[in-house]
Amino acid sequence: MAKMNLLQAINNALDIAMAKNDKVYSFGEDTGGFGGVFRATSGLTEKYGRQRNFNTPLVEQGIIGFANGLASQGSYAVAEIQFGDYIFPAFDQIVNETAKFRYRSGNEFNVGGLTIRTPYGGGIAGGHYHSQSPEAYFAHTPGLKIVTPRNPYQAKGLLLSAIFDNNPVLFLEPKRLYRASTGDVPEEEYTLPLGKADVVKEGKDITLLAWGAQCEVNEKAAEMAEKDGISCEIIDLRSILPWDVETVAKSVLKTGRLVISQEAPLTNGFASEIAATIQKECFLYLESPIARVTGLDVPYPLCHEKEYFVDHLKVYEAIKASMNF
Amino acid sequence: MAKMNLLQAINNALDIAMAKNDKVYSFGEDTGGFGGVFRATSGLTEKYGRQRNFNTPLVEQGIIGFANGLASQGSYAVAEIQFGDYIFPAFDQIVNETAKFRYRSGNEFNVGGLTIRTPYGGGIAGGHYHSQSPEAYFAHTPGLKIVTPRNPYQAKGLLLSAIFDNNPVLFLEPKRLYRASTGDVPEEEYTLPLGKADVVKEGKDITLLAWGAQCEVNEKAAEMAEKDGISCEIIDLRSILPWDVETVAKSVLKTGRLVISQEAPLTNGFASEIAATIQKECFLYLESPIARVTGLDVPYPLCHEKEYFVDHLKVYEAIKASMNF
Amino acid sequence: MAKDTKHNIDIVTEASFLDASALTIPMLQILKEDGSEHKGAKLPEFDQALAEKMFDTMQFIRILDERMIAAQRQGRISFYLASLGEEAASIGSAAALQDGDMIMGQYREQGALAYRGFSVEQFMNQLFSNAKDLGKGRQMPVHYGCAELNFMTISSPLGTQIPQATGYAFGQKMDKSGHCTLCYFGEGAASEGDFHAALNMASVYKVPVIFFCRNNGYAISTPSQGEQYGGDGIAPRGVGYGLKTIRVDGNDILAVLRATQLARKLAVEENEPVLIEAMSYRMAGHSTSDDPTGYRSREEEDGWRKKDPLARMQSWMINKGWLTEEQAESNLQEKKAAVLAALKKAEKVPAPSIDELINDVYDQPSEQLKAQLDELKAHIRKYPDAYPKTSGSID
Amino acid sequence: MAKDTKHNIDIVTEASFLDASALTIPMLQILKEDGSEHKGAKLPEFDQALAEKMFDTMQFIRILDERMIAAQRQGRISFYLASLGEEAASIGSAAALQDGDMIMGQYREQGALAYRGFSVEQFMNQLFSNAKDLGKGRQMPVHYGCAELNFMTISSPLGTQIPQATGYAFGQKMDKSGHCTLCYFGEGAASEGDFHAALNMASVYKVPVIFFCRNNGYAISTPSQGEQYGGDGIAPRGVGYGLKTIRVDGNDILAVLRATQLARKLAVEENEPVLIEAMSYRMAGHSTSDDPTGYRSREEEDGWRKKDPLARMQSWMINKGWLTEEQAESNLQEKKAAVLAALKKAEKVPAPSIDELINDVYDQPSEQLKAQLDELKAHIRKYPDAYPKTSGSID
Ligand SMILES: Cc1ncc(C[n+]2csc(CCOP(=O)(O)OP(=O)(O)O)c2C)c(N)n1
Ligand SMILES: Cc1ncc(C[n+]2csc(CCOP(=O)(O)OP(=O)(O)O)c2C)c(N)n1
Ligand SMILES: [Mg+2]
Ligand SMILES: [Mg+2]
Repeated sequence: MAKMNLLQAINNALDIAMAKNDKVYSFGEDTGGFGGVFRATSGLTEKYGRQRNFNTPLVEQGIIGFANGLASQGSYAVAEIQFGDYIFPAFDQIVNETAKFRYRSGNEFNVGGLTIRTPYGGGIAGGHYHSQSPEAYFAHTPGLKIVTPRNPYQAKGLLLSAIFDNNPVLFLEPKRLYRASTGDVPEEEYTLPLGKADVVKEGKDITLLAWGAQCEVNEKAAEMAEKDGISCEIIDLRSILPWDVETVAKSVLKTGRLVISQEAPLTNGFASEIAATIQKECFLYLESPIARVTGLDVPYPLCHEKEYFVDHLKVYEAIKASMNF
Repeated sequence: MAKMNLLQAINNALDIAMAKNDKVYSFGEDTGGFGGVFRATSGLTEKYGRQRNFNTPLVEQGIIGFANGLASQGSYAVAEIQFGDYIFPAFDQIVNETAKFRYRSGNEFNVGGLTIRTPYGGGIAGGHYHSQSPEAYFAHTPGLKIVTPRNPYQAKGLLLSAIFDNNPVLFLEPKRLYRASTGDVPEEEYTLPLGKADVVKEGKDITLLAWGAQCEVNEKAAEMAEKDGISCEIIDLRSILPWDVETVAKSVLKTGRLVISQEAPLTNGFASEIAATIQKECFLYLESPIARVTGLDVPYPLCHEKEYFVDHLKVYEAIKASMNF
Repeated sequence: MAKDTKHNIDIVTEASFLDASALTIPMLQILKEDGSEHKGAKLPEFDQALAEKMFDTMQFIRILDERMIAAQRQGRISFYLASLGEEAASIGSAAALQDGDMIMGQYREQGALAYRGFSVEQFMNQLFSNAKDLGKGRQMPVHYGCAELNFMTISSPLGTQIPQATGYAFGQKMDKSGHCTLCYFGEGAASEGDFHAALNMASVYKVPVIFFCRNNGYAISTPSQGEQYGGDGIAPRGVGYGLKTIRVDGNDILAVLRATQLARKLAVEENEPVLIEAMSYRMAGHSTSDDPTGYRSREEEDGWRKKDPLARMQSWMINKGWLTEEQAESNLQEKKAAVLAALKKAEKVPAPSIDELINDVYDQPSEQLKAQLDELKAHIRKYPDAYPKTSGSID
Repeated sequence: MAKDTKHNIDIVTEASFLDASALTIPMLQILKEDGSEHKGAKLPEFDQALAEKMFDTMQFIRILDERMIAAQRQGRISFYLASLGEEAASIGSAAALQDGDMIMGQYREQGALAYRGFSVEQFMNQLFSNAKDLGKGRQMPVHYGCAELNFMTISSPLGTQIPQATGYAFGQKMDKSGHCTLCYFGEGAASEGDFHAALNMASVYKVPVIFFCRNNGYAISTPSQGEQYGGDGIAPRGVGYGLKTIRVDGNDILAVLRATQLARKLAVEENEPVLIEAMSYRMAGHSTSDDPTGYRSREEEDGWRKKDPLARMQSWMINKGWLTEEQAESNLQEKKAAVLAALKKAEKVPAPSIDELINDVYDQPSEQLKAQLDELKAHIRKYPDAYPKTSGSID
């Protein structure tokens, strides 16, 4: 065991993957010698050479186009998009190409070796273009897997799974956690399952669901609620696509109540999918409406970030509203 | 009144808009003299010249980038994307630029004069890349309006509203209806409201909701259901963003049941947003789970299109399941 | 002239603007329009067998295109797209490759695929979306692909394969495979942002890729000169990116073969990415959905008919004594018969099983997908008449 | 040499590949590094007032950058981005325009904005995201914009403004406005697909746009030569698109002014789009979040310090007798004081009202947005201490 922050855990996972298989390549804007603007890839060039960890020209559609081609050739392509907000120029390559590569070819070709890493989310005074949580934009796309970790331990295990998974994975890194705190992380290789949610804490009155950095917010809200005598079950969704309907439904069948907290704006966010599915799966067991605590339907703001942000107070209020419905 | 098919209605709306205001420009791939691959812009070059209705080079990100710039200059830019499936290279220009143009500048600048027209949807043996229904990919984006008509009359009135609305509008044209049938359309200018759903038929037992070409499917299913004595209220959502929560909620408060039919795949489609919102708004009035009848979570297929397709039989079955819950 | 040491650039003190005329790129031609060789022209490497294979493939494609356009008119297939007039470009370039080289196409390169060995049955199975289609009937006609033949499955969105080719070639270089990737695209697709990304990245990474632009004068109805681009076509862009660049007569199979042979050497032996611009003309409509009389003149088309690459090669073959008119004709008839027979066979093969609807979305279908399929099957069982293609074969 | 009549291209019979060396583009320089004029160089149009305004703006920007980097270090603002070393490029080009011309920037062109008349207070209000910021505090520092000054609001996603400039210029042409659009971007941003789209479309439509590439050698840590591109920079691409193209010394304000004056004529009078590549160097870190010692050498930076555009212009001004060392120094002190005073004032201005959170998403807030805001306000009222910036001013 070592103490690592989330960035170190990611760097460590990349290191292990590259050591293990010399067809693993890491690249993106400034990810070469410099190690990326957040330094997630630092040290990799020194260890594996400029051919395996390198800079790309400044063109996201090219990065993913190149990565698709490289993965289809049989390599493990680990592409970094510098900020989640800048993934959109690559949207066509991801949604029309990556996601459909295997299906359209009848499995003659695939890009299973592709992993797209990108920092995402707010809380760093980044305004519109350094704060977005883009998961919902991709979640409507069969063929992709989408994963996000809530802490360093999860980050390493999920990233190692993602890199060697035989499907393309969009790996979203909650950047406000990058250096926020450290956690225990085994030094050796280990993996965590994709497509499975993680029940962080059991409880019986209400289910709190989130992914990525919002898990922490839910935990804080739950602490407040527990003081009021409300027993919260906390679930980290971990995989957004495919998502673990079973674990969530099982929990809600037990608690009868669900609060989903999401950084992104309300409308057509991923919380909507969860609510739509769970109202069906648990219809007769729901004791109150499923609550979505989300960003407002505005571009991510700068000076009102604190107000916009889904914090523990907002989740706590939603818990109370749900209990008192 | 004239008889027009949906294409003619669109062509007519463009004609009226261009005659009315000489700062209206129409452009896209092959939309110039040739009039576009579906001929939606035919005759416009003859009438308004090559400067006002013209071909673009083959680059969707450029089309929308150009259109954003032209709209910000104070023109009405009406850009065609040849197929909805090819809108994704322009995703960044739409989601990061169009949608945030006014907000990020504090209203110093805006692209309110922009309208993006694109044919979408399946039923034409087009496979993965000539069949997609991309509305949900955009519906998570504050700042955009999204509109789709169900028939020629709606098409003309909504498009005229879209072009002159002071916000950017994504106007989705259900291409399988283009020449499917004709309807009565006034020859003169008229507009229909954006952001308002249309109650196509009143009923009391169950609410059927759709947009675009699926409205027809719902009507057919309703006919079957009525024979079983089930009274269906049929709503055409018309505007996907912002959407008319009030009208839908009012209907469901009355009927207690909601079936949403959607061409696109299930997961994180726009039906999810509607279900998530309505389960909250109408929680105590719902007599059965809100049903989403949608495409499967696979890329739009070719040889199994019929099976994949959300037809009246599937909707009819969903109605019965909801009634018998 | 002074030099700036930082940038290693010449310094001038008088402003002058360059434009397209600063760089004019000539076109390589070996065969004249009448099929005779330019005197002194340096020929590609070839022997009679290679020439015959190229010619044979050209004839096959001519027939295939003709028959399938007819089949589409008869309603037997939903869509078709011919390469009429451009056979030399795809076949001459494919003939310069090794079988282990990867080919990525746009959609009008059936010639390259046939040259690689895709059988007439395989063509038909794809065109009829039947159970034997390697692509499992999931894509529209002409979206061929075959891993065994190193021919990447075609994708409709234009330009996307270009940066993919750069990435694929990067992997080939890292693997020290001794192979390259050849990527076809039209002059229309060269307007896409992906084109720019691909060529620039290839130049930076020095990978063994050959970008092969078929400049056939049109993108559907949009003429290239002045409406697709304002400069001198696509080749000068290669110079801008620092790629090895050449322009060839796309209707001259020997010029195409020669340029691509040299390009392959540059790519594989020196890791030099290459751009080839092949000047040609799309003799047919864009596809069976198109009618070119709406946007171009009969005279224009007639002018190009004189440059027909098949006729040109045929004259050359006959001059060489490697072919007679009669042989050419009887070969054509044989091919016609073979195409027709394969067509009839393929249209009788049933559709792929409904189970294929959820396969290959992921390496394994997810639980949700299995549930969705089960629900669909139950529905089909309830309404078998509504889904005649699959209800009979449902398990 | 034979000519192909269809394509109007020269025909060659021997294959030869071109590469970057086929087109070498020199760099216009008028002022040598020591500030003296090249003999015989053709000068731009200017008078003493214009020269003084340019110099004044350069000094202002130098001070503003210096002070705001310090302010960021002190934690008074969250972020800053300097244009150190590139002042001549943005100011010299802006000085060639008319006030009615539109400017679209990337983010390192504060010089152009200051030249247009953006006041030190306006800069500060944006940098402090306060209630007086024209952008209503919604974007990160340095994302300036001002409709009155025809300076489009900066957007972080790189390259997006380039095709927008083409579109804007199209509108100017149609309106017969007599104006053009000048669009700045870095050599890194020129790798984006949007760049390709923009220049190609401008060439097709012949619109009055000037594409101004600041080639400052780096995109954050990525060096331009060999890692951003493999060819000879950005200018040769302009030739490929058929644009009027010129390369200038970006640290020589007279060369920049001259080239942009001529470009503006081409744009406005002949609807010729122009590409200018200004060669320069980013003397500072990319932004306050960056530390360039990690990726480049001290020596490299020192070499460029000798080419400082401000020092160069200052020598020239002194030679001309339009300035003395003492004046230069006292001007600097004045500017320092003004910047400091404005900074202190701006940081006391409160944040924009919480109501602004939902304004301008649409022309009018939707019903849903109003409901969301009401809910948020109710929440803030409940926990006023948690939202101190706004709870005091909530209605
Ligand atoms: C991204 C995208 N946009 C638009 C289309 C529609 N489309 C199909 S083919 C075509 C023209 C292509 O022209 P070109 O690249 O010159 O190839 P050619 O057909 O001439 O061989 C267009 C616009 C598409 N398939 N993909
Ligand atoms: C689409 C996009 N990708 C990545 C970034 C992150 N980013 C901000 S500035 C920058 C480097 C830009 O370099 P260049 O265009 O040369 O301009 P310079 O900073 O040198 O002035 C990068 C990668 C971004 N803002 N937008
Ligand atoms: Mg073409
Ligand atoms: Mg730069």
